[in-house]
Order: sequence, then structure tokens, then C-alpha cells
Amino acid sequence: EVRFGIMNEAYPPFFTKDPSGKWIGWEIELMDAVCAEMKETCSIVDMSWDGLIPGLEAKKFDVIWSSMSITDERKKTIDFTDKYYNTPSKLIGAKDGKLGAAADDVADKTIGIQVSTIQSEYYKKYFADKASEQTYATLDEAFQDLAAGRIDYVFGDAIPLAEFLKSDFGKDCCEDKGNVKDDPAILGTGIGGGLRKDDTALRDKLNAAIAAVRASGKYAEISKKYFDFDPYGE
Amino acid sequence: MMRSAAALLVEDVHKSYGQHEVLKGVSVSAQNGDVISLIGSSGSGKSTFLRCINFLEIPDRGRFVFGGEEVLMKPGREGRAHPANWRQIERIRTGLGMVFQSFNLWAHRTVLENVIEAPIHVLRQNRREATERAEALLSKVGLYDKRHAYPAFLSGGQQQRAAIARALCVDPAVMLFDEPTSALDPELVGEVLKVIRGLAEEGRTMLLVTHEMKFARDVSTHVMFLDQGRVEEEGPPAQVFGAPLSARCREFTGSLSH
Amino acid sequence: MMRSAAALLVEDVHKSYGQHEVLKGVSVSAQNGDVISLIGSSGSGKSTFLRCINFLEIPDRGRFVFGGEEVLMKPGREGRAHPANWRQIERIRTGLGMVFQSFNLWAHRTVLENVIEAPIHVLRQNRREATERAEALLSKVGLYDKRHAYPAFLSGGQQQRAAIARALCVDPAVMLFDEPTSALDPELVGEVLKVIRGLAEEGRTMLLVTHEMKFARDVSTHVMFLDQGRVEEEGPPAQVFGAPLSARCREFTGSLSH
Amino acid sequence: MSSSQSLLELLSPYPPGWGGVLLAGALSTVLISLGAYLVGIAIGLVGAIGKLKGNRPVRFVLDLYTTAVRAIPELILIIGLYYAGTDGLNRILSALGLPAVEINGFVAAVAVLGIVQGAYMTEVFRGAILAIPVGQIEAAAAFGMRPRLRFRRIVLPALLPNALPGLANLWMSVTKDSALIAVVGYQELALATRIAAGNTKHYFLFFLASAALYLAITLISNVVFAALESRFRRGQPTTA
Amino acid sequence: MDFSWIFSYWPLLAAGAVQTVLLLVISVVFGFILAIGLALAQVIGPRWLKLFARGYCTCLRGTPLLIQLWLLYYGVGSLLPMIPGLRASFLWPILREGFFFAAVSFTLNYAAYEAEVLRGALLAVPKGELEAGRSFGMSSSTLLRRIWLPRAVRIALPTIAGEVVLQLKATPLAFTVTVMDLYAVAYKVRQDTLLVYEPLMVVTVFYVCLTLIITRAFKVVEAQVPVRR
Ligand SMILES: Nc1ncnc2c1ncn2[C@@H]1O[C@H](COP(=O)(O)OP(=O)(O)OP(=O)(O)O)[C@@H](O)[C@H]1O
Ligand SMILES: Nc1ncnc2c1ncn2[C@@H]1O[C@H](COP(=O)(O)OP(=O)(O)OP(=O)(O)O)[C@@H](O)[C@H]1O
Ligand SMILES: N[C@@H](Cc1c[nH]c[nH+]1)C(=O)O
Ligand SMILES: [Mg+2]
Ligand SMILES: [Mg+2]
Repeated sequence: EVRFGIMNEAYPPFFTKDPSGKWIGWEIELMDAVCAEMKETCSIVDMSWDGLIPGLEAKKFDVIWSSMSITDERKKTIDFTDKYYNTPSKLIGAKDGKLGAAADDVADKTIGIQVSTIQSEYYKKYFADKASEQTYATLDEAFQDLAAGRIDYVFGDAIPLAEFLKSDFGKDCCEDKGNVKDDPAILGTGIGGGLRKDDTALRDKLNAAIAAVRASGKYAEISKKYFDFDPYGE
Repeated sequence: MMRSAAALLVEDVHKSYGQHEVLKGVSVSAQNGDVISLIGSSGSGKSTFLRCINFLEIPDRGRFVFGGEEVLMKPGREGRAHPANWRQIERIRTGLGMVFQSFNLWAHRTVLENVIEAPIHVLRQNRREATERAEALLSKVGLYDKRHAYPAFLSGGQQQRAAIARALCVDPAVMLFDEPTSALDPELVGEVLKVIRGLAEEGRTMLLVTHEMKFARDVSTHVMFLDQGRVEEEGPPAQVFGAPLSARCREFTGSLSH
Repeated sequence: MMRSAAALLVEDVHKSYGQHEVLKGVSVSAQNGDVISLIGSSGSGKSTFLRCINFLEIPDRGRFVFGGEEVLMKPGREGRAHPANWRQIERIRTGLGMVFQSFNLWAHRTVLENVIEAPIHVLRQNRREATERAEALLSKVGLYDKRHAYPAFLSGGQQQRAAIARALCVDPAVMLFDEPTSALDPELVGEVLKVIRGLAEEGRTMLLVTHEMKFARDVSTHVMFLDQGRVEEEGPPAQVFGAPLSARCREFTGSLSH
Repeated sequence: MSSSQSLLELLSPYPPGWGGVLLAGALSTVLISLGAYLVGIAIGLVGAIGKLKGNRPVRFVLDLYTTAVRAIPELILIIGLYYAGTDGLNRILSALGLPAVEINGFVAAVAVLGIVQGAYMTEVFRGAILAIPVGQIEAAAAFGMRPRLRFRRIVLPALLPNALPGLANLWMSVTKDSALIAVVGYQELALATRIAAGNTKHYFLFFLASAALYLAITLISNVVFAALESRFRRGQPTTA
Repeated sequence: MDFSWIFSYWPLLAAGAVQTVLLLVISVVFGFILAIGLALAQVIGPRWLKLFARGYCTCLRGTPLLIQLWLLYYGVGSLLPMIPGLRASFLWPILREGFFFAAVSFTLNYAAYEAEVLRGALLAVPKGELEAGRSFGMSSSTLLRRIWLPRAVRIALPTIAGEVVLQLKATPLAFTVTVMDLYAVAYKVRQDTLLVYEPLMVVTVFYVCLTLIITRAFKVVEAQVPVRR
């Protein structure tokens, strides 16, 4: 049996619980496909975002499957599978018709960023001397402040941000300002499953399964239900 | 304020707790220098009467005049009267000193602090002067050594003496004493007697609840015998103790010699 | 238990609060049926002595024998003794009745509940019988009507009578009374006197702190005069009040006739 | 979620409404709180007596307990007990040759919150006992009541009116603190609210709905506490 | 164990500690003042005030602080920009800040809890001691200031100490409205460095020290009046 650790807050469209308590979302369907491929039974353990790495190490579950970006910093502590999706980072902001996501566009503005994400590192390198940062515990909080006009931009993973713009709440106030220029050294090399360092057997199995799901067309089939593009990236 | 007016005039006080009518029309009138003793059996309403006089209990009915100034009353619910103006009552109370049957010392203050509290914070006297007077009073009642002790660490009689000193320190025109010697030994009773006589000579008026008939006889100018919420007998001590008119009073004071 | 042994033998009790030595070696011995009065000025240590006898205060030193059974003591810190076995003390206490100077009624229980509490929960008596006896006692002290009232709603004398009834209801072999008549009128004092005489005739032993010399003279078989933590004078009432040997005692009892 | 859904539909107790999720969350909240509260009362009574009557080492240990537990944020205690604690427990068990146990979120929540409540209760009870006039306890001793009996018949009923407001406060705070248990993945009302809000982006609707549920829990508790207080305040004159 | 991160994070840690202490002091001081009013309103206020105070305490104690904070910050706060001109006014820098909202909602919440404690304590003051004050002609305000309140506060002291510590531990919630208090800094360090326990240990030490100071201070105050036991 393989136990998957997933963050216990809504992160649509990747994972969330529906009102009946069932886990749904792109990442969940991918997990099912991967498990079928591995011929393993799978279960989900939910945990707060900051409890995921301790939970993994305390063997409460075996793999973090929670849209976690593969970064060098994290690699010091845990291991990752190959990436199973990749998403650019983008800015969204209040509707004012001025598009653009370069440093000059955000001059003198306040940018809301979730604490300790890859975007937070990126901000330090590219935006820090022009704009100011406001730190949030969750993306949802940043969205609300953006709608309230307390901040000018939210900077985060493109897909959840786009999801917000589609909602009743985000539709009226805000718009897409565009993706930022990539910097893989900071923004990472995609999103993968997090593993204990010594758990190479599971890593190899998962990597094989991810590759197989992608090759069989199952990956594309799942993605079509959620996106009009291929989330795998190049 | 008319100088000739009675220091204290209280008429027809009624008070009930629920169905139980504790005071059924009690009156008293006192001139400056009078010492009036209230005697009567336990539960007859003596404490309640004293407490009505300074409005710790709100009497259902009654007329109250202090040094010529009448307490304004207004009709309340169920035919009961209420003081119309609490400010007036607070002002009048500053001229009344009370010693409670259960002492009621403030537990969070030392003996000295208990005594200087009202002079400083009600009468707005200078702290040093108040302290000096308080210490003199405490010496008088033999408590100077204990002035920095908290009430919980005092003997019964010491607490009572502290309460007496506290009441005296505000220099009141009228004093209400509820069994002020109940916890005192005969020597101290004698001391208190002296103090009361001294106060009477200064022209102060005193109302005194007591169970010690001898004390009442020695100290009072006038004695009232309360029975079941009514004044059953009153007059000079010689009459009440010597030749009471009422049978009930004769019985009560007769029991002195068991 | 030897029948001939003293009902109560207390020897050389010492007690200090901090630097202040309140009892400097007080002894008492009582036979069944004895009524021993403790008199003395306020703060002389009377209450403390009574409270040491039932170990509400832990004496620093002393020997205690109840009906032939000695309280086991063990040496504690700073040369002070401690009871070796609290179980023993608890057992002995069930045979001691106490009336406190400040009554100490349980505020959360009615008068009747106060009285039946110990018979039911300590002596494990039947509730109905305890209630019957309690009601009889309450009638005796004139409190039957107030049996369902809470202590806060009683007059001072009523509270004291409730406390007396509570102590009597456990039927104790030795009774400790701390100024049991301080809040009572002369009639009730007479009643209490009768009760105490009755108990003495039944062979019960009583220790009685009082400030009413007349009462002490009438009721006691033996009187002790305490002064500054020492027994200054003791003997039959006729001697202590009539022809005291000590000058201090003469002064104290002399002050009776101010 | 489709935007055509009316607000009421969102709150419907049956899927696709989120009302059921909130109600289930509220039930977990009550259960966790109740468990922790009872554990806390037991610890608190023992702790208060120990602090007042215990010897030096007992008092020292209890002082350490109340200060430490009250000082460390609950969240840290929960994380500590859930991760490090179960890890340690299982290590001990395996050293003894016993099978490992899985401490689930519920047990961890009740244990941790109960230990925390116990520390606060110790102080509340201590204060309440100190507020009882000494004479009343002495009177009980004078009748030969054993400490246990004295406690049950005199101290306990006399301390309750003093302690009840503090106890009510603690109940109110444990119902809220139970929200912290979300970090170990146990879904109670606060987490249920966040999930519903995050899913639908109707933040205020769900904040308000959950505030209403918490308030309902409180109002019901208030009725209980008011009844207790009027019962235990008998004998005290009402107007001060 | 790895504490090397402290060197690069200490300015943040210090700033966080300041925020934590500020939030605590502001909410306890103003909350206590408010609580006195609320408690008195419940004990001696006229009927309408009694009802209001009751209702206030019920609502604020009845819902989680977190939700109150959110409703205030994201709810009321999001209505503010709609007031014309406010965004340009000098108030906006304050109203924009999470700190302001956190301080306000912590104060309001603390007041509700403290009022409840004080109410009980006010009722626990022996009636006779108040009567003694009245008999000297103390006005209600003098009686309150000199006898009733000090006596009640004494009775409530152990509970108040507890409430203050609870309030200390409520401060991390401010992070949800962007205040970088000490706990938030530790959270950030944990996420940045992926050290699980070390940052929490540092924070714990800080909270424990602060709690010790608080409880010591209360012990000193308690010892002012000896208790006979
Ligand atoms: N708990 C205590 N701590 C310190 N000193 C105390 C304590 N209890 C009593 N005292 C002191 O001990 C002395 C004797 O007190 P005790 O109560 O025995 O006097 P008493 O003879 O009963 O006086 P009274 O007739 O006034 O009741 C007094 O000076 C009193 O202040
Ligand atoms: N708050 C109260 N509620 C109900 N009844 C009361 C209250 N206070 C006093 N009483 C009753 O009123 C009667 C008179 O009480 P009061 O205290 O005036 O008596 P007293 O004459 O002072 O007696 P004592 O000599 O025993 O002090 C008593 O029967 C008492 O039980
Ligand atoms: N993918 C980003 C942001 C994220 C937050 N929660 C889930 N994902 C990261 O791992 O830093
Ligand atoms: Mg009386
Ligand atoms: Mg005494």
C-alpha cells in the first residue's frame, strides 16, 4: 500500500474535497492512474502544508502529492520523483487594462505572495528593489486582499491563479497580467512527488508509472477534463 | 440647617423581606449628644433598622431627617418608596459612621489602610493627617501594633476594634453601632464605653444596638426595646430596666438574672 | 479507653505566628462533665488555644490526650512538632464539636443542611433520623422557622444559633465553644446556659471561651484566665472572680463594675 | 462550481451544497472539545489541590506543568506530540517488542488539548478555592471530615460559583482551539469552512455560516452554564 | 539540530518578536479597560446596557477569534475602499495594514473574555465589604474604584494571568492578515529551510520566557495581600 500525503486545504483544480467529502481534482485523478499503473492500493492522508514534510519523515505517509515544486532547497531534505506537471508563475491584478509582468510594470506596487513559495524567492531577485511584498499564509488570503484593493498584484502558480479569475469572486475585480520570465534555478523544474531520501524503490516505481501514464495517453485524457493546454510543459 | 433641629429624626420605618415584615413602623428621634440604645431579642429587626437609617436596606416606607435635612423619597413599585436622589444619600452617609455586626473590614487592605480609606477618599483629607489621626485612634483601641496586619490575621476582638476605629476616623455627627462590643472583653468594653461617653459629650449622636444590658444602662440617655419589628417599650434606662410598662419587656430584661 | 481517664488532657501548648508567640505553654485537664471557661483580654490567645486543641492550628509543641488516647506527634522542622497521623486527628475530631467565633456556616447550604451535613456525611447517620434530630435542635434554639433559609439571610444571632445547633447535632463528647453567646440577647443566653448545663449533666465536657463574666461564673466548674499566652490564674469560679491571686486577673475581673 | 448556484444552494446540507460538511465539522468540534474539557477538569482539580496542599516537589512539578504548558503555543504542542510524540511512543513500543500504534488525529487532539486545558483549569480552580472563606473549610475539618469528604461536600460546591465563569471561558476557548487540530489533518469546523470557502471562493458566506455554527454551540453551552450558575449561586445574596 | 539560520534571520525574528509583544500589550491594556465597562454593565447597568453587554460577550466569545479577524479584515476592510476618497487619505496606510485590524479585533475579543472573568469576581466580593464602603458615604464611583474593583481584580488575578497568556498565544493568528509576528517568522523559516523543529523551538523559548515574566509579575501582585490558609 502507498499512502499519499496531500495538503488539507482546497487547491483547485489540482486537489480538493467535494461536498460529500470525496477527493477530486486533476492531481487526484493522476494519482489514481499512477496507482493503477503500479498495481498498488493507494490511500490519502491529509495534512496542513507545513505538516507535509514532517509527516513524510514521521512515516505518516509515503509520498507528498500536493503540487510541490521541485527546488534545490527542498532537495536538501527530501527526494523528488520526476516532474509530473509544470506551471509558469504569473501575476494577476486589479482590472485597469495595464497588462505586463515585468519589473517595470510593478514599480511602486504591492505584490501579495504566499509565504515561502518559489515565487517569494523570485520576487527577491527580480522585484524587490522596485515593488514591495506582502506575505500571506495561503493564496486564498492574498486573493481576498487583492479584491479588497489592499494589494495590487498576486504572484503565484499560474493555474490556481487562473482558477481564481474564473470564480464569481475574481471575475469582477481582477485580470491576468501575464506570466513572468522563467528562471528555472528559482522557479524550479516542475512539480513532483516528494519522497524520503532512502526510499529509492518507491521513487523508481513512481517514475516508471508517471512515464507510463504519460505514454499511454491517460495523462492527456485526464488533463483535457481540466485544462485546454498540456500542463506537462516542455 | 437649623441648629435646634433634632440631629436625627426617623419616623414610621417599614421593611419587609418577601412576605416577612421585619419592621412594622419604628420611629426614633435624637438630639445632639443623645445615646440611644436598641435592645431586643435576636431577629427582632435591630440591625435592619440601623441599616435602613443609612439606606443600606431601602425601607419600604418611612421619613428620614438628618440635622434638619429631609431625605427626598419618591414612590416606587408596589406602593414602596425609594430615595429620590442617591447623591443626597451619599452626602448624608459621610456624616454617619457605622460599625457592622460582622465588622466587614476590607480584606484587601491592612488595618491602617482600612481606617484611612474613607477620610482620604471620601472626605478628601490629607493623607498624612489622616494617618496620624488613624494611628492615634488605633492606639486608643489598643491596635497600634497590628496596624499593618491584614484583617484575616486578627482575632475577633481585634477585628471589631479595627471596625470601631474605622468608623470613628470619619468624625461622624451620628454614629450607628451594631453590637460594637460583642467580641470584646470587659476591659475593652469599659474602654469603648469611655469613648462613647466622650463622643456624647462632644455633642455627637449615637444609635447603639447591644445585647449587654449593663452596658446599655450605663451608656444611654434613652433605651428602645424592639420586639417583632415594633418598639415595645422606650424611655430613660432607669424606666426600661427598672420599671418597664410592657410585660414582654419585663420578661426580656428580667431574664438578665437567670 | 480507660473510663477514669481525663476526658481531655492538654499540656504545655506553644504556638507562634512568625516572631509573635501567641501561646507560651498552656495546659488544661478536664473530666467528664466539666465546664471550663477561658476568659482573658482580646488577643490573649483564647481562640488560638481552642483551635490548637482540634488541630485547626498546628501547635508548635504540646501533648494532647483525648479520653486516654494520646495524639501521636512527630518532630518537624525548626524543632516544631507535627501530628504523625492525620487519620487519628480526623477520628478524634468527630468526637469534638466546635462553635466558631465567626460562625463559619457553609454559605451554600441552608440552615438545616448545615446542621445535618456532618451527621450524615461524617457519622454516616440515616438522613431521616438526622433531620429529625436537627429539627428538634433548631426548635430548641428558636430557629425552626428559618431552617430553609441560607445563612446570608439570617441575623447575627440567628447565625450563631445555627452554628450552635450544628455543633450539637454531632453529639460530641467534648465541645469547644468560642464565644457562643456573643451575638445573643439575654434571653437566648439563658437558653444556651440551660443547654450547656444539660450537656454537662449528661457527662459531656466543655471548653468555653467567653467575655461574659456573669455567664462564665454561672456555668463553669473551672475558670482559666489567659493573659499574653499564659494561664495567669485558674480555679473554681468563686476563686477567680471572688478572690483572684494574680493582680492582672483582679484588674481584669475588677473592670466588670465600671 | 457553477456561478448560477444560489447562495442557499451552497449551504444546503446535501451535496453539492456544503452545509453537510460544515455540520459534520461542527460535530467533530463538539466531540473533541468535550473530550478535552473532561480531561482538563480532572487534571485541573488534582492540580489545584496539589498546588495548594502538596509538598515542595509536587508544587514544583505542578508549577512547571502549568507554566510550561500554558506558555507553549498549542500548535507547537500538537505538532510536537503528534509527530515527535508518536514517534517516541512507537520507538518505546518496538523496543518492548510490541506492535506500533497509530495515534489518530482525534486521540491526539483530545490528549493535547486536554493537557493544555488542565493547566488553565488548575489555575482557575486554585483561584476559586482561595476565594472560599477559610472558616468554612475549617468548620468542615472541625467536624472530622476527611480531606476527600471535605472536598466533595464543602470545597467543591463552594468553589463552583467562583470557578464557573473561568470554566465557561475555558469551554469557549477549547471549542475554538480545537481548530488548531487541523494541522494534523483532523477535519473540524474551521477546516471544513476553509475547504468550502476555498472551493467555491465564497469566502464571506462560509465565514458567516461557520460563525453562526460556532455561535449556536456557544448559545447552547450558555444555557447549560447559566443553569449551573444559578444552581450553584444559591445561598448568595443576588445584588452585590 | 541546526541553528545556523538564526544568523541570517535574526532581524526578522527581532521584528517579529516586537510585533508579538505589541499586539499582546495593546490588546491586554485596551481590552482590560473595555472589559471593566462590559463587566460593570452586566452587573449594575440598566437593562438595555446589560443586554448589550451580554450580547457582545456572547457573540465575541461564541465565535473563533480567527473568524472575527477575517470578518473584520476581509469583510469590513474590503468595504472601506468603496468609501470615496479614503484610499487617498492619510488613514489609508493604517487601514491597509493588517496590524491595525489584528490589534482591534484582539482587543475586542480579549475584552469579551476578561469581562466574563471580572463579572464573576465582582459578584464574589463579600456584600458586607461593599456595604461598609457605602456606609461611609462613598459614591458609587469611589466605592468601585477603591473597594469593589480592586477586591474583584484580586479575586480574579489567577484567572486573569491565564487569560493574558492565552492572549499571547492567540497572537499568531495575526499572520492570517499579513502581520509578520514571531510565529509567522518561524513559519517562514520552517518553509524556507525545511527545518521542522528548530524554528519552533526558538519560538517556544521566546513564548516560555514571556509567559514566565507574565506569571511572575502576577505572582508579585498576588503576594501583595497575604492569604490565610
Ligand atoms: N493566622 C494568624 N496569623 C498571625 N497572627 C495571628 C493569626 N491568628 C491570630 N493571630 C494573632 O494571635 C493573637 C491571638 O489571637 P486569638 O484569636 O487567639 O485571640 P483571642 O484571645 O481569641 O482574642 P479575641 O477575644 O479578640 O477573639 C492575636 O494577637 C492575633 O492577632
Ligand atoms: N436579606 C434578608 N433577607 C431575608 N430576611 C432577612 C434578611 N436580613 C434579615 N432578615 C430577617 O429579618 C429579621 C431581622 O433581622 P435583623 O438582622 O434585623 O435582626 P437583629 O434584631 O439584628 O438580630 P440579632 O440580634 O440576631 O442580630 C430576621 O428574622 C432575619 O432572618
Ligand atoms: N507550487 C508552489 C506553491 C504551492 C503552495 N501549495 C501548493 N503549491 C510551491 O511548492 O512552492
Ligand atoms: Mg443584628
Ligand atoms: Mg477569639
